[in-house]
Amino acid sequence: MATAENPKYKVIGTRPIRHDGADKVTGRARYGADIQLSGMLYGAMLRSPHAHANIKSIDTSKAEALPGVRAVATSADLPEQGDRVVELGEGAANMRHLTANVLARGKVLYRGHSIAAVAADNIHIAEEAIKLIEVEYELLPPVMDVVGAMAENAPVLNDDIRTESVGSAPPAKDSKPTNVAKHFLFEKGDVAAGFAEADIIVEREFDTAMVHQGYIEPHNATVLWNTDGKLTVWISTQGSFTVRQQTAELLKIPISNVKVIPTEIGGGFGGKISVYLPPVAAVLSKKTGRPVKLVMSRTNVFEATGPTPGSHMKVKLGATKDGKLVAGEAWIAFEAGAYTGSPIGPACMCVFACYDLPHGRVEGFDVCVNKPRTNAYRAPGSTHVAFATETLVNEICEKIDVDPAEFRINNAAKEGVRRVDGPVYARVGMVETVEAIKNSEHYKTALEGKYRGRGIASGFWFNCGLKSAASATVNPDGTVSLLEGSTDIGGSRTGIAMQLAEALGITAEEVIPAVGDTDSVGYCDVTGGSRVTFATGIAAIEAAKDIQRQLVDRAAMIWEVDSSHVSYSDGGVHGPDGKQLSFKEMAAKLHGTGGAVIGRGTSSEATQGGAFGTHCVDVEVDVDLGKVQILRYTAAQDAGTAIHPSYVEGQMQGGAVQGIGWALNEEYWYDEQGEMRNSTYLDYRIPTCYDVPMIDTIIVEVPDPQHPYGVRGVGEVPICPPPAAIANAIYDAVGVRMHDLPMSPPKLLAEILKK
Amino acid sequence: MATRTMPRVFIPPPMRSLTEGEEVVDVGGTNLGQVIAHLERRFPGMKERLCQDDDIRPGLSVAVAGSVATLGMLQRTNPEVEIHFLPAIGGG
Amino acid sequence: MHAFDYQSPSTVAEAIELMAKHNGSARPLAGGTDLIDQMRVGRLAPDVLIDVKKLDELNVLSADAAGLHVGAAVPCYRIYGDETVNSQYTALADSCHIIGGIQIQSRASIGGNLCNSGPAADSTPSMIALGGVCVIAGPSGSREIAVESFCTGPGKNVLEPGELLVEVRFPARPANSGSHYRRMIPRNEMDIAVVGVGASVTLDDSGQNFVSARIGLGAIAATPLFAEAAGESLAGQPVNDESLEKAAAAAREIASPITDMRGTREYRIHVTGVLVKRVLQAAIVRARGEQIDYCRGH
Amino acid sequence: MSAKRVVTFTVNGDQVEILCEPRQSLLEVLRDDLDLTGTKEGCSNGNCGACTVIMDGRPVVSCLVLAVEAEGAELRTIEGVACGSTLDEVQAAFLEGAALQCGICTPGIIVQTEALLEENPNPTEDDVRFYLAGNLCRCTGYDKIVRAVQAAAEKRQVAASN
Repeated sequence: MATAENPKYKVIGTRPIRHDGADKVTGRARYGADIQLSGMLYGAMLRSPHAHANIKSIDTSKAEALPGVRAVATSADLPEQGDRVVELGEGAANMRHLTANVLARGKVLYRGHSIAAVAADNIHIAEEAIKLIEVEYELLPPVMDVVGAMAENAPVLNDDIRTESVGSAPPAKDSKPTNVAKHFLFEKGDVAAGFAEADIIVEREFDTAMVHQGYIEPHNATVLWNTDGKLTVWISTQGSFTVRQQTAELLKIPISNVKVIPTEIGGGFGGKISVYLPPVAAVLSKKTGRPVKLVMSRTNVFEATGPTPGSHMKVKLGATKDGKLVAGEAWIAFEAGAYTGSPIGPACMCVFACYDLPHGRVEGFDVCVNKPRTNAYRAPGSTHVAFATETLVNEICEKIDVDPAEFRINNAAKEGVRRVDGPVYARVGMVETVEAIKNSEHYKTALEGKYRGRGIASGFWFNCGLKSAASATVNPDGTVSLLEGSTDIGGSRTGIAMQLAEALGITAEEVIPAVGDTDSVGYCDVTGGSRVTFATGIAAIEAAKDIQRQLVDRAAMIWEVDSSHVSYSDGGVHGPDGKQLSFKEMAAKLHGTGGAVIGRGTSSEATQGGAFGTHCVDVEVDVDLGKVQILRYTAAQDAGTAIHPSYVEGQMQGGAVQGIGWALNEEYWYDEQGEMRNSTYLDYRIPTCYDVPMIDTIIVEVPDPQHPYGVRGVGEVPICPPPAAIANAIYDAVGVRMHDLPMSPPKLLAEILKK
Repeated sequence: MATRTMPRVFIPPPMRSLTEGEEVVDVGGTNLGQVIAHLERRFPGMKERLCQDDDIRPGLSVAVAGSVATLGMLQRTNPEVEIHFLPAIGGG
Repeated sequence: MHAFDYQSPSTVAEAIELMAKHNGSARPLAGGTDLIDQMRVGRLAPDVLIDVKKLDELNVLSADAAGLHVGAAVPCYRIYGDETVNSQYTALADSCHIIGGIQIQSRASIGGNLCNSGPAADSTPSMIALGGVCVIAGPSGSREIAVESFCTGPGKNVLEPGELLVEVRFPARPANSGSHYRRMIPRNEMDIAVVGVGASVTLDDSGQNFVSARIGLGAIAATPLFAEAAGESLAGQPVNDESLEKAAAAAREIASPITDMRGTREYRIHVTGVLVKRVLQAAIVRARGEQIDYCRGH
Repeated sequence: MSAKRVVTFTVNGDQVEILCEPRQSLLEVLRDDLDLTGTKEGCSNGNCGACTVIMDGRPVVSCLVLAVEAEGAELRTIEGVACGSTLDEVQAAFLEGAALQCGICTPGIIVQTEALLEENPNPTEDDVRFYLAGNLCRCTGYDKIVRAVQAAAEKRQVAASN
């Protein structure tokens, strides 16, 4: 497999120092909470101590009277939204739910649900003030279990939710409200006939707990509502344009009145797309005429942002005894949280995505429960279903005595295979990632030792295209200032700059990339869906081509020839009779040839092909404690073309370790009253560096024909395989099959003792 | 296999009540708007399920020839393409 | 955070006077790693913090004929960096090495760990196993109490208003003795004990028989427990699976844990037995003057 | 409200004097009063290490230190790691080894690494992992961080022996 240096390219495949590196290792980089403005007030929010209650009354008078308090806000300060569904760039939302999630309206639907906010001279006064707000609640029974919430007699969270089904007639407005907000159904072939062909059928039920993205930087927003009615929002977000739109919609003001300045962002993984704080800070700023900063505590982040759902799944797979998958069926229920919006759709589309399945049926449900409204988390929905499918695949392999890598290769999704949800795959690299694992040193080295086991699993994610824009200005010294709108969570500005550099034939260091605010760059969708290096990369390449065209025209002017006789290649312009000028030489002539050269580029047409990964893990189980140690880990993934291999590896390693956390320990642990009892890093237990080994990576490169350099997004796939791979390794080690995430010590020990 | 003369639309299971069980329907149109208009003419009620205010419903995405239609109703179609109606996908 | 006043007295007497004056609304501040967090989340709201970590008596770390003196405010890193502790009171070093992370160990003290009186405190089972005695100063003089009698409930202890824990004193170590602490945590670091066990054993000259043993247990009841019967069951017994199993059973007997986000009751009872055996085995190895094969956190 | 106090300490070699309430943490004062925002807040209960600073030679989580406790202390923060406009070995190794993604944990981890290498100039992988266990990173999976720390240690060792 090709890695690192790619002989086709000069810049792509190299490992330059990231452009924002110096700022980030010296502490100079400004993240959202680092914003300090003169006259700035500090805000704090009152949050519900109850999981489910009606709000009878709110009395803010004592808080308002506290010296140092400048303003108090409740949902009464936000406009009524009515029943409208708005497309927000990455997913649609019912505005009535969105505003109620920002500040509760008449009802709280989860512990931590925000109720009121205070702006004060300092954070301590603000926090004291929120304790003085008196709220009278009427407690309602909490609905915490996804299956229980679907029951006919379950308490209903939202009186305006009725089951919507893609392609079905809209539900009647006068029908009975339900917690089941959405229903999906996909079918391919004839499932009954498919299972009839099977020699072996395995069917299991799986549960996974709600988990959080766990980014280290808490949510924040600083807003100034100026006297001219214009708002400036400083925020760390995955999408400045979606923040602009959500904030404008929630405040019912024109988007042009909102300028979002994205700061550096301390992690997101899907959790920093929804808006929680900006409208609240905006209202407080409007009331006080001063900038207001809101920053969440870690417990707020856990209790009141958008974790990814817990699930209940029933999955069934059938195969012939010679190792051919013939049919699959899945029933998947996801916790939506308080309002609809879980990634159940993609989960349904991913459950059998790794395989060429002739017959399949998938049904999915989005179910409201008294937990925070869920959100995307790295390949949203795909990790849950990979846990189910990939453990069943290994169970089949064991029963028919086939090597699990071999089985995956024989049944792999590939070009021309029709998915259960309909579309047909273009060129994809599932086979290649399994082969990479099969041929790896890791897989070829026998694992020895008692209670040790090895497991493999694969995973899939679509990778989004969506919309991006970039502009690039040539500087007279031969460098290029690149402005793009994709907030940079993990080094993407360098990956984008490298593509511009490649296209212009200059070095990565000769590009100076920056992430612009919403008034200075063209519309960019969120940094999510593994789309930025792909789509914003295309926009940058388009900008480079625009620069090339302009430089060609200028060279033609200099050489007094027609532009058609000039071309751009190898880092410069070439004309008749061997005439040539390098990019640097052309840049030096800018001012004498017509002034600034600014290239513009957008991308919106392209859709990525999907990406696959296969992981291999060795574990050791302490059979007396039920505790699992990860001994060795190798991740293989199709990156299409790795732009900056170090950061591709980094995505694979980071995703794998998040997956390890999800597999072994992470969960929202609720008590009967619906209180999350482990809302700190101490008890939520994301992996520390003492919990994991080095994560070996194998970058597989099956170029995506839809990108000029063959890029495939890499951010999301690596979180999908770990839980299943680890479950398979645990089985190999101690003969126990786990169907419940996390596979925490008490649960694993209980299974071991049952044996 | 005979060459197709019209785009091929895959009907999601919940919509098949409108198509009398047909899973795949070939209808004319050089863009998505026309295809949906043709579908509506043949299977009344179809448009309401797919569209809101003359655009694709929020939360729904349309795949034309394997690519998400980013131009909505203006997305070009041709006789070779397959059209799928799917849940919109974001990502982390 | 709730507003409070901060005082930094320069003598123990002054500290006690301040503590007494505020009659229950003052808290001593040592490393603050528990206290500041609990104040921030509103679980505690003292009006005055009395910073005791610079008081000489609370910073003692020395050994004499009476044994080892560890001032209540001595931070963990000094304890595990101490030669005597490392060679003779190893259970205490083991505990101090895994309280929080390295940064926490720069500040956190065993006095604070004890006064915070959490059932899962990592140093308390070791202090119990090593026969630690709390030296308490108060308005009416000084008193002493065994570590196992110090905690009275989650977050509760025997200190009266105005009283201050000054040091924990440990008796001199007999020949052929060894000790160890380990805990079960789901991660390998930065976690709260699901079960913690500290044990100290003294063997005869042959190294094959127990002379005596003391076992402390954490996170299996409302307070850390002294598993007296479990330890006594080993006195005079040969070192073998049977005697260890018996001690483990006796320890399980007194476990009355709760089910919470850190583990179920059944799990904790089971793990108590497992860890008691493992910790005793390690203490035995050390009593024989050998190195244990121990991966911190696993 | 209790009386504010004057607290004096040195940060990165500079003596500073601030007026603060006892309830203000060292982290809050560094960030809000001294505008040293390189020290980050991730959890405010000592569990993530993003706010790590070196206080009198020892790494501490500044969210669990009151500013008043820093009276007379010598503090070193991320802003004091580079030597003028030159990155130190740890910072350079983090960049060369791509040991950061979002970068929010990076200042804390670099400061913690400085403390580690001070104490143990030649740490094993296990030493590094144990010493950095109190610094959470959610992006990298730690692989490149551990390698960067070891690379920095090696570079420093080579420099010291020359």
